Amino acid sequence: MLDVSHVTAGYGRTMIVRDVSLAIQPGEIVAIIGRNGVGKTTLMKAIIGLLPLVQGTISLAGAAITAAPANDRAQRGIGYVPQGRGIFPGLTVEENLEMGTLINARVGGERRHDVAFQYFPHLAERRRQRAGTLSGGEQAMLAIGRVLIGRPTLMLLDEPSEGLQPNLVQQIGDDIKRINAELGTTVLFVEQNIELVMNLSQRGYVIDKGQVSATLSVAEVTNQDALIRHLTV
Amino acid sequence: MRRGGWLLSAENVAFVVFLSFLLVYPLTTDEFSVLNTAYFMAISLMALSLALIWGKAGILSFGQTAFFGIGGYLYGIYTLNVLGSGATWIGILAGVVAGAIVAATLGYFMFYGGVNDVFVGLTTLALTLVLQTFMAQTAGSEWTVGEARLNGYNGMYVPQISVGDAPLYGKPLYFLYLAFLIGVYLLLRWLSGTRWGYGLLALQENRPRTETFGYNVRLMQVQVFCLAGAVAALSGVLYASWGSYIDPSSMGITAAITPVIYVAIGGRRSLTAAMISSMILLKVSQSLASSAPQYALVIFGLLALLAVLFVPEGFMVAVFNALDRWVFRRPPANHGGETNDATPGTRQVS
Amino acid sequence: MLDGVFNALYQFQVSFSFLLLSAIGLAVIFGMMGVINLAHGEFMMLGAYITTIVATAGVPVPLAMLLGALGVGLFGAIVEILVVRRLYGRLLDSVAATWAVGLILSQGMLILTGPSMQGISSPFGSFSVGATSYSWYRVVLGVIALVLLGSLYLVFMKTRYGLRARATIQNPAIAQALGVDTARMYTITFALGSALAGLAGGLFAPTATIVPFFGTNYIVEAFVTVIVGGANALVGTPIAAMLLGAVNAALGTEFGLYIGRVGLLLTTILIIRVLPDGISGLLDRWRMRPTGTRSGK
Amino acid sequence: MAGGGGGGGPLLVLDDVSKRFGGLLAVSHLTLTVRRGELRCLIGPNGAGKSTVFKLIMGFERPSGGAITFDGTSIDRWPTWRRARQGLSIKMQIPGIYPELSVAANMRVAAQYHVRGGQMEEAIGRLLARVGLAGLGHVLTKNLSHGEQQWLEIGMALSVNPKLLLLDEPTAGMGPGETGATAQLIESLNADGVTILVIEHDMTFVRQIARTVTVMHLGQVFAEGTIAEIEAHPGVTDIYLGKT
Repeated sequence: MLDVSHVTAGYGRTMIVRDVSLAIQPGEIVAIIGRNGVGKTTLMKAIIGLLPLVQGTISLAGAAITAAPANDRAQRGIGYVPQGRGIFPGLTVEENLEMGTLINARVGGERRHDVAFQYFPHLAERRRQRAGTLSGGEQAMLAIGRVLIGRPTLMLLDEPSEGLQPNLVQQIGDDIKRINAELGTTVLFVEQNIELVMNLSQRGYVIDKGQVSATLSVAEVTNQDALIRHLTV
Repeated sequence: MRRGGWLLSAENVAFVVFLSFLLVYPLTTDEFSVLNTAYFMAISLMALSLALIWGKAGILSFGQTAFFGIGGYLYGIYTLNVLGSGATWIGILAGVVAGAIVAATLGYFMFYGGVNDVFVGLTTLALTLVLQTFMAQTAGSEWTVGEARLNGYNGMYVPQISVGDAPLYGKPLYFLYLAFLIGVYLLLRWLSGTRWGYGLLALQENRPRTETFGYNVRLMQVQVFCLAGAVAALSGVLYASWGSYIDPSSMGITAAITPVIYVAIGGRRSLTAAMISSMILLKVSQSLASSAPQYALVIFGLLALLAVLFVPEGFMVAVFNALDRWVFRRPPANHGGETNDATPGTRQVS
Repeated sequence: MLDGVFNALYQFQVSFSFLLLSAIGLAVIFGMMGVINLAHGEFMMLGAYITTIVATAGVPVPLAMLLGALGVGLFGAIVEILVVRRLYGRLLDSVAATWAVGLILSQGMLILTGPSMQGISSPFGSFSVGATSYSWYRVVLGVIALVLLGSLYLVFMKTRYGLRARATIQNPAIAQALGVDTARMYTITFALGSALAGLAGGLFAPTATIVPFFGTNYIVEAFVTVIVGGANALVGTPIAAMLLGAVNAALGTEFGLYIGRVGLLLTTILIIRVLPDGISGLLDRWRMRPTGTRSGK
Repeated sequence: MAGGGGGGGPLLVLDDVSKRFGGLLAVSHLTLTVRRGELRCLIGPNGAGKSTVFKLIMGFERPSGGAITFDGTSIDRWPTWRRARQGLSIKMQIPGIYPELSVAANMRVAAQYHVRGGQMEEAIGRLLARVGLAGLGHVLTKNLSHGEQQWLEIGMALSVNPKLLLLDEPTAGMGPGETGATAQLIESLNADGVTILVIEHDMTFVRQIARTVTVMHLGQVFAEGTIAEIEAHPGVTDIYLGKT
């Protein structure tokens, strides 16, 4: 599905991510974990194409996308949910959803807001409201619902739990699992929230100081003690 | 910091050659050419003013022509009303102070209001154009200030600079203008090396950061805007007294754009490049003027466009840098007057 | 008495429509890209020339105006691709570069067509209220300004382009990551703003003499309206045009055109002291005021 | 005064300080005292409000409520530059250096209000040596490595002889060697009597340098104590794992 090979990327002369390789199979849910500031978000930006690579290659479903701009990668089927959600606060909920229609546009097909409402019925009640006035939990749902409109083949989620109450973290995790099971969407997510990692992931990568320091099996991503070693203070 | 040989740079050599030429030039040519060159020097002060505000402080101002006009008109109004020996000298001061006051006032409103970047350009351009339209409608006889008749587009008569009762002509006028030009140039170069000048370089790159080092950024912006306004006003004073005449077109859109074009072509970060290139371009422009003035402006516009797109540091500064590298064997010197070096490509991030 | 009221309303309406039409193209480009197109006045001039030449050749005037808008729009797209695109992130340089473009345009037009050109006459004639005679065309201009504003509103609020444009304004990186070709959005927007400038030039052509410096008559109005209005072309620009239109009409009627302009400038300078981001900055702050709901991060 | 325990009187006091951005309460009724001579780490998960606290102290943002006192004076109404002249200094999260100026020019810009002209060159040389950049004065800053840029910025922040030095993620993007060197530098500065408040994520680094740790969560002080106390605090582990 997604093949990230020896990727180095960063800002200016600062290389935040160094020589990272990942391989994600179709239908998987894979976690990228690590402490604050180790380069997880930078890696996500490099995969969606908001940050040019210094070295390495990326391919999606067998096609090289290393040099493709972000809009092209989105149209090829990647649905990116950035850190901090990246909703458009001045647009209404419905307009935010509409912005998801270009995702996977290469494939085309019908794009209906119902998909988002199906998984997040709460959004339907707010469809005419400005997105900036939503609560944190609603914004998280909107950001995921928005990419769902385009039926992405691969979802990139950057800290979906950020700023959410524990019960909502549980809820979002269950929703993502349902999306994966019912729509077949491959999921790659960055997370520090141990509950969500354990709830959601089928395997994982640990990033430390910009590099993959460990790969985690199913057993390890559901083992709290193993995770704590990688995540805590 | 390197000490030895810091004076020997392409920029300084160019300045010395330029100055030597201007000192010798009047001895080799006729009265007309001497006066003509004095005119170029008056206008080149505008380029210095713009290099200061745009190049050193990163504020793109289109208002320098407004201050130019204010200087010229105020000088005229003062000297027409106050006669007697020494009047023209106080008139020069009056013009310069008027330009400085208007600039400081506008600067206060802009910079303390938090207006920056493009909006400064827009606001200053609006000031220029409004002043022009205002002066344009002063043709009627009710628009007189004492003895001075503003006279709209017919232009206002402006007395020449006089010593005693005798107006300055020829070489004395030339050397007076040269003294003004070089004096202002040296003053601005000296200021660029002071604490204040360094602060300007810093705030041009990053205003909030510069404040954290104790610089009162807004005040400095008002100060530099005021100083640049004063220099532009001096340029206007010298221009008006040179031709005994000023009219609103000196504040028009073409008048506003030409110094920007000269400075963009020469190099805005270097006072030397701005001054020398504006003298050269004025000369070129005048040579073309008799045959086809509009061609000169089209060519200059294209040159400026090419400079902005492909040689953003300016053509003359690019030449300075090349000379520094290949002839004087030193790093280019246009970063804060300090020497620096762009060589250590070998170090890597660990 | 009634005559006076009508006269004041008429003057206000004329000021408003000239301010709005002059500024709207500039405002669209500034709002979307943060770029000030200093060739705006020359783009208006180009629109006026195309309109005049085409209309003189026998094409109906309204169609000639549309062709003018179209031509300038195309020209704007070329300028965006060749010049403006290369200067993203170098705001002051883009200002200087567009000014150079303007200089080349006006001087080039002087070389091509000479110092002036036979204009087209103002359509529709005039009418009288009391002893004063008024131009129908200027009333029509007011209607056109409002229709244009309404159309722009529809374009930005109801079309896919409009939605993507608003999203790009708010967060270009996220818009791009959702599949929007932001570079093309900028080209389209610059072309749209240029076309609006060209249309304004065409609309003003019957009311003015056609000279290469045609645009300079309107850029003060355009600039002050954009400064006061701020980055939101749909809301800030019309409100600014109303406010400044009132000032201009009041002072202009009483003291003449020039004092009216000075009044515009002084009003603008006073407003920026209080509202550096213009009226739309104020509206944004008001819209984002604390509502009491605590959202997560 | 010798580094370490932080036995001095209060230098910086934040009293019931809040900051609201639209609907978001980034800092919520925060009370925090930094004593003279202290070296304190401010930690907490993303979005806890740490960087906002620095912005409030430095005057980039005005608090929505509460009061900030520095060196016995209320500084709430002071612009940033005045706070800087009073002895507050910051190394920001996003590099706050001037890439187009040489290293020496950067130092000079920073130091000008605090070092006399005649002593400038000597002072710049001394400070550059202190942060490990001796001999690089003539280099154009954008050509420095990332770690060197961070050290330069620490040097710039130091050149103003600060009473309180604020460091926002001084080791971000550094490798292990550079991180260790940075920790040593910060410790030695504190030993020389500079009061330091540092935001940091790298816990190895925090363990190495911190005498006192303040944990922020949801815009408030969640816990405070020695590094051992913090590591033993069950709630702290929970907030890092997203449990509360």
